[in-house]
Amino acid sequence: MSVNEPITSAVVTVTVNGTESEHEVPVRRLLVHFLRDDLDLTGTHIGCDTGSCGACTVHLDGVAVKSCAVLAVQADGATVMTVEGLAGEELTPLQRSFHEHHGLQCGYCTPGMLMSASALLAENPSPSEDEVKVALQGNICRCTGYWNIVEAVVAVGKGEAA
Amino acid sequence: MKLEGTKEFDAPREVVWSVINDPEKMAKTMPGIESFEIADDRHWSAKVKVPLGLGGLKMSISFEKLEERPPEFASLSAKGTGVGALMNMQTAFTLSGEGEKTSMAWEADVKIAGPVGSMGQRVLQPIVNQQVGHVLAAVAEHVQQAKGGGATS
Amino acid sequence: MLLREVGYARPATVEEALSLLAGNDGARALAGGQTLLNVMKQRAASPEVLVDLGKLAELRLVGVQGMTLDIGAMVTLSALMRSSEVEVSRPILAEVAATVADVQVRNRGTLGGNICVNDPTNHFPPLLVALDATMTILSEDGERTVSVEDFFVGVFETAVREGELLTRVSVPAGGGGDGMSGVTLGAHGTYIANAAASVDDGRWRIALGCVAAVPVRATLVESRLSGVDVDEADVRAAVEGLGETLDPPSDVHASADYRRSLTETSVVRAVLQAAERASG
Amino acid sequence: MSTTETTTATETTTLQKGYVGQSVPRREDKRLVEGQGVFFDDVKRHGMGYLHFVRSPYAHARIQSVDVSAALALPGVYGTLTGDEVAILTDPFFQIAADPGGQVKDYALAVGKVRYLGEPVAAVVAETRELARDAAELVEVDYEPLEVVVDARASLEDGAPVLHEDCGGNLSYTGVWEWGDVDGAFAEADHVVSISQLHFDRFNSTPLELDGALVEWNRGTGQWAITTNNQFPGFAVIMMAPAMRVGTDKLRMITQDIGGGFGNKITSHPQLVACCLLARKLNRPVQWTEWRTDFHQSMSHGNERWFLDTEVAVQSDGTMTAFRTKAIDDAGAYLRYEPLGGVIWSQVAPGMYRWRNLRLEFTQAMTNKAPVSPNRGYSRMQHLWFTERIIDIVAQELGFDRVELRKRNYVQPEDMPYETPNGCVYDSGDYPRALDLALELIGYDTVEQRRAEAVERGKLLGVGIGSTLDSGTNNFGQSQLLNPELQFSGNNEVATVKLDIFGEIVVTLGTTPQGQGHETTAAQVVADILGCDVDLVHVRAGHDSYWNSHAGFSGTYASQFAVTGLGAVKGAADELAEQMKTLASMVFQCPIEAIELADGFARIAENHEAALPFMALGAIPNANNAGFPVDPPPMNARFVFRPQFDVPDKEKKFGNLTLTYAMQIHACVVEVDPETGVYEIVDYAAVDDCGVRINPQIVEGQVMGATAHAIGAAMFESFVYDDEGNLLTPNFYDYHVPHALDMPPLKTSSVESPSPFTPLGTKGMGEGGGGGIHCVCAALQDALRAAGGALVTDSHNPYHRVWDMLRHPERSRDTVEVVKQ
Repeated sequence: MSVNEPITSAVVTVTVNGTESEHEVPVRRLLVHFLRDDLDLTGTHIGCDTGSCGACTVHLDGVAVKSCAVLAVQADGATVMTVEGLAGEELTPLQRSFHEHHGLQCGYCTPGMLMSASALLAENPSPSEDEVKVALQGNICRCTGYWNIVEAVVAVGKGEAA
Repeated sequence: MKLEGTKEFDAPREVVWSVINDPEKMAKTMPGIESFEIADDRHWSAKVKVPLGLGGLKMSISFEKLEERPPEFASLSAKGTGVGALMNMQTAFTLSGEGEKTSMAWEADVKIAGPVGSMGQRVLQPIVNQQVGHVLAAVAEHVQQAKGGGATS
Repeated sequence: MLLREVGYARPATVEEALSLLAGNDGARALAGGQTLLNVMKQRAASPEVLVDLGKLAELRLVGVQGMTLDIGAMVTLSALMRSSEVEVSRPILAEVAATVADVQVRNRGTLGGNICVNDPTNHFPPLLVALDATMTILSEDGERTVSVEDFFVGVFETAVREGELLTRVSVPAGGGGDGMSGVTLGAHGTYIANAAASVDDGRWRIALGCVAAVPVRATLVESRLSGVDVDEADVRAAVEGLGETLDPPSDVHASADYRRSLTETSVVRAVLQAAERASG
Repeated sequence: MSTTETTTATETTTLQKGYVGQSVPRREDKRLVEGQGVFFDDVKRHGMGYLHFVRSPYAHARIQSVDVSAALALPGVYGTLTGDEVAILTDPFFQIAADPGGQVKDYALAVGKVRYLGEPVAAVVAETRELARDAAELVEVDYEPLEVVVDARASLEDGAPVLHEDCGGNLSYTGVWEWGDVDGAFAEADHVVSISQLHFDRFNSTPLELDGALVEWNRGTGQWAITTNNQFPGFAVIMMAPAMRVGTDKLRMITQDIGGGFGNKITSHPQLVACCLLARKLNRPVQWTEWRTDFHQSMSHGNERWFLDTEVAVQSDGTMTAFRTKAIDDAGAYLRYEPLGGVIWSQVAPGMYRWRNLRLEFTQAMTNKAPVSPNRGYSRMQHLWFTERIIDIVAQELGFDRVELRKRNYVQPEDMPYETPNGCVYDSGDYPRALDLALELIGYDTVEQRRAEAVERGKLLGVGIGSTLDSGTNNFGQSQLLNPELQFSGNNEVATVKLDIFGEIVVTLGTTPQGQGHETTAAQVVADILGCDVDLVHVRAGHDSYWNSHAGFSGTYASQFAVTGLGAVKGAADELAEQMKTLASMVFQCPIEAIELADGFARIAENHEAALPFMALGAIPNANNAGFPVDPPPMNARFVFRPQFDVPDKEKKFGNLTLTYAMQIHACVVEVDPETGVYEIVDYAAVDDCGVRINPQIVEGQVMGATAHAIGAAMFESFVYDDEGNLLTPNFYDYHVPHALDMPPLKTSSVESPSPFTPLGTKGMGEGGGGGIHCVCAALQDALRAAGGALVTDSHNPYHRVWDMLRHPERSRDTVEVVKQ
């Protein structure tokens, strides 16, 4: 839907993790704040203020983006998936693989890592180690040194996750 | 951040001197000047909105003339405050030259803190260089006008 | 985080966008937002109105017209990497796009945004100078084209004036050989120094990033290399003294001297890469 | 790639074979991979207001006035707090330092002066986060800028600008630490090598989650509930309560998940006090979230340290007999945990080496930079880097083989337990063996061949070794070596284990884990003791000081959970096991010795038919206790683990300062591009020995994390200030942390030398990164040997510094001299 005159507040319709809802938001509100504070989907995290760390990564219309570098109003009419939307009854193979390979410690970067990795796996189901590193380059982890995370994602591609 | 350079003018020293020591003329050389107030011949202030391309940075700047030895040397200090932003500048000009040619050696020590600073040095220094360039170009224009030439070359 | 209050509009057509840009003081086009929104998060700059170009599909087209590759300003870096037209006609664009930041930034960030921001460390300004690109700028008064030489004005500033919109970047399709080299802060990180080089039929265009507010042409090196069948020794000889002609900034990552030296090395490597591709 | 070998245990523990020692997958993970963790910023309360700090843009200035009227006038603003109010409502924080540092007046907000850029000057609370920041921009502060000092060496000179006038200068602490016969050793030395200046850089571990809190004031009870990610709540309340003139019980510290800490989340007490004051003033919940640029500018930098005029006494055979040096430590603007860094280094005074004669003059200075706080490897990292630097510089200058020199001087396995010249006791370990393993992993025997191949490609190849002693479980009595008046000593941690009404085993910890997997390892220990499935053990997530498992040293810091935390868990579980057996013996009317706990039952060992399920045991005292002639045991055990320590000798600065000494040896291979100074780590190995490993996967994860921090600190991460006190690396634009593509291939291995001093043979671990920083330095120095032979004198070596070393090797070479050849 187009907006022909400048506005400072907008009603956005957005489908998050399969549920459509409508919200009035100030234009200046970042998507990440909207998800965390307005929708109470606090699995999406914030680790920087420069668009560098990727903890806020979500899928916007199926594409991995940093929700701190998108305005909530820009998601109007879009489909958003957050980490809360990954698992159904059971954890996904990717989530299980992070668990089995000790791909997380404090777990703060994990939601962003999972969203970046799941976007990769959707396009490339059996990525190489280098492809995984490229896909995760926008996600900072300060606990693991990345080795186990990369291993966890590669293992999913090899069908090694239980 | 220390900057220095030399600017050549096709004008007599007195003309250049008259421009760089006229608060009103100097004010007009400032990028994004919005308003201007002269307190006395040593103190004046200005409100500017420094054009940064992605949106302006508003600042109030107060100037103080520190020293002058007409028609060859002047130094002044400028202190700017914006929303959480700070700019301090000490600058000095030395004029030399004969007849219709004047050479202005200038130096400036610029300190900036606040949100622009947190964008990182990679953008900060080029921005300062660029703004200084704008000022010098505007000075040249005023010198031409003062000389009676009107337009710049 | 936590932007200042700002106005927002999302035009459905380019015409609407132009009228919004012309009709609102302090309006700024919002492309991918991967720099602009971050600048706004720091509150370092605050546009009054954001004109979101997100719905303008016509700015997302890539096409080859005769000997020209046209890339819409809103083509994302990810789209650039995947474009078959780019792969066939000027693959360096995709190659360089792949080294910008990270997947998420490339998914949103656009070619137009990258050059309109003109952060001195950005990848595309020097590359497009080397590729001799032409920019198409639209306003309510009509369309104009600007050569890449005239496009870059300063940090965050280009020839695109208030009320105008960059719509398209055009580069010659084909070309002889292109190269880009530099030193970054970590893999795919911010450039500390870089150079892009392009050769076609013995004529060189070499541009340097990170040394000034706008990309700098290394014209002396270009002329020294002109028409020469280059080997490494020639290139090193041609680059000799380049650093002294530059006045690069000094910062936490590199002193001016170091940056001069890195720039010379980057030129050597970019030129050799371009030459190898031109011959291969 | 990963291997393990076990050295002969001096004394092993008597746990039954079970979960301990196995890589049980972590039970924390499920909620975290589903985005269901609860970090402080995820907690919301009705009507809460958001706090935003007004921060100083000056590094040093007098505050002339603070005007909040425009902020208060903004609709949606709930209220403000200024330094003047804080000075009335609170007392300055208690100072650990004796005079002169003891005279520092530190408050929740700047009072009278600001001393570093980013210092909170006022706080605003508003209806939304955005509005709070808008209002903060409207607070007008009038500053009178003062001269700035950012270099610790300069700050100690006469005429330097003084940060805290009450201290009479910028000195916070100075003391001479000397053991053995230093002068005698130098007189008898065959060689003396002098190194005029070494520098350990300023950085920190930049946890991904920033600081923050949700603070609720209960007007009726006068208590605050503080949901926060502070990682050492025991310390925080000791700081906060006296300043706020309340008892510690008024401050309820709560946390569930913490997004990384690494020591950097120990000193948030000033901000927490500001939140408490505003929550009370406004009578509403106050939420504070720190952002990345705030954190970099104002919180928890690691200690920067200079080592000046170092001299090393060496015998012809390579035996090192003595060193002396002057350390100048930069604490930044306030002493939030300092000057403890002034003693912590001495836990590892001789490093891994048999130096018997040491003299170190430790001087700590205050500068106009962000206050320091503990950072993974706190204060030992700096000192161990220094000892390792000595080894490689001496080796290069005197022509010794680096490996041989290390092995000759290492404390040997047969020396263990080894008492250092200052009375610390290294509990166990086999350093030479660990070094061999590390060298094997990086293919040390093929290095010369690889070096030649690299030269063909135009690269300079170098190999480096670094080691870390990760001293864990502090004896807080060491603080008295800095300030004899302090009333801290020993250490403790608490755990409770209970059997609930339906037989649930519930474990409560006093710790505040930030990813170390306490819920998992505690469950492993308890399940083994109670003889049940690990999944039957519920370990409460997080920390709550209102749970009855909290003591003065509770928290997660300083490599101690495996000893104090699990020691408390084991103690409580043993006690509960005893209670369960007692109860079973009462029911079966048999001697307690006849009862065993196995397969989830308390049963008679000789007759498995006579078995009580845990559910029955839990129900008896809780809900079914009629008819017992004596009280059934409560099925609830609280245990305070207390390591055996004495207060150290304050005169001689002598005594045991930590209980355990885990060890890591790192080795790496770098390739340097001589044209640009750009280098790459092409091979890397880390060998760890932390005694008995409860959960090898978790231990290895800690080794990996410490390695990543080391690589970041060695290559990229630095807090750089200009002369005006502006931080030039205030966020991830210029403070580059390693990303996935920056990481080299890593090989790990381990040695297991159980600690004879701990209940489980474990040692605290996780702070081994110092070895990594050094191995990169050493590898660079090795690579540069063929290009002028520059010596690496800084811990942080970004590309530009390597380029400078390539162009001007004499600059570092001139700082080193062999005085006595």
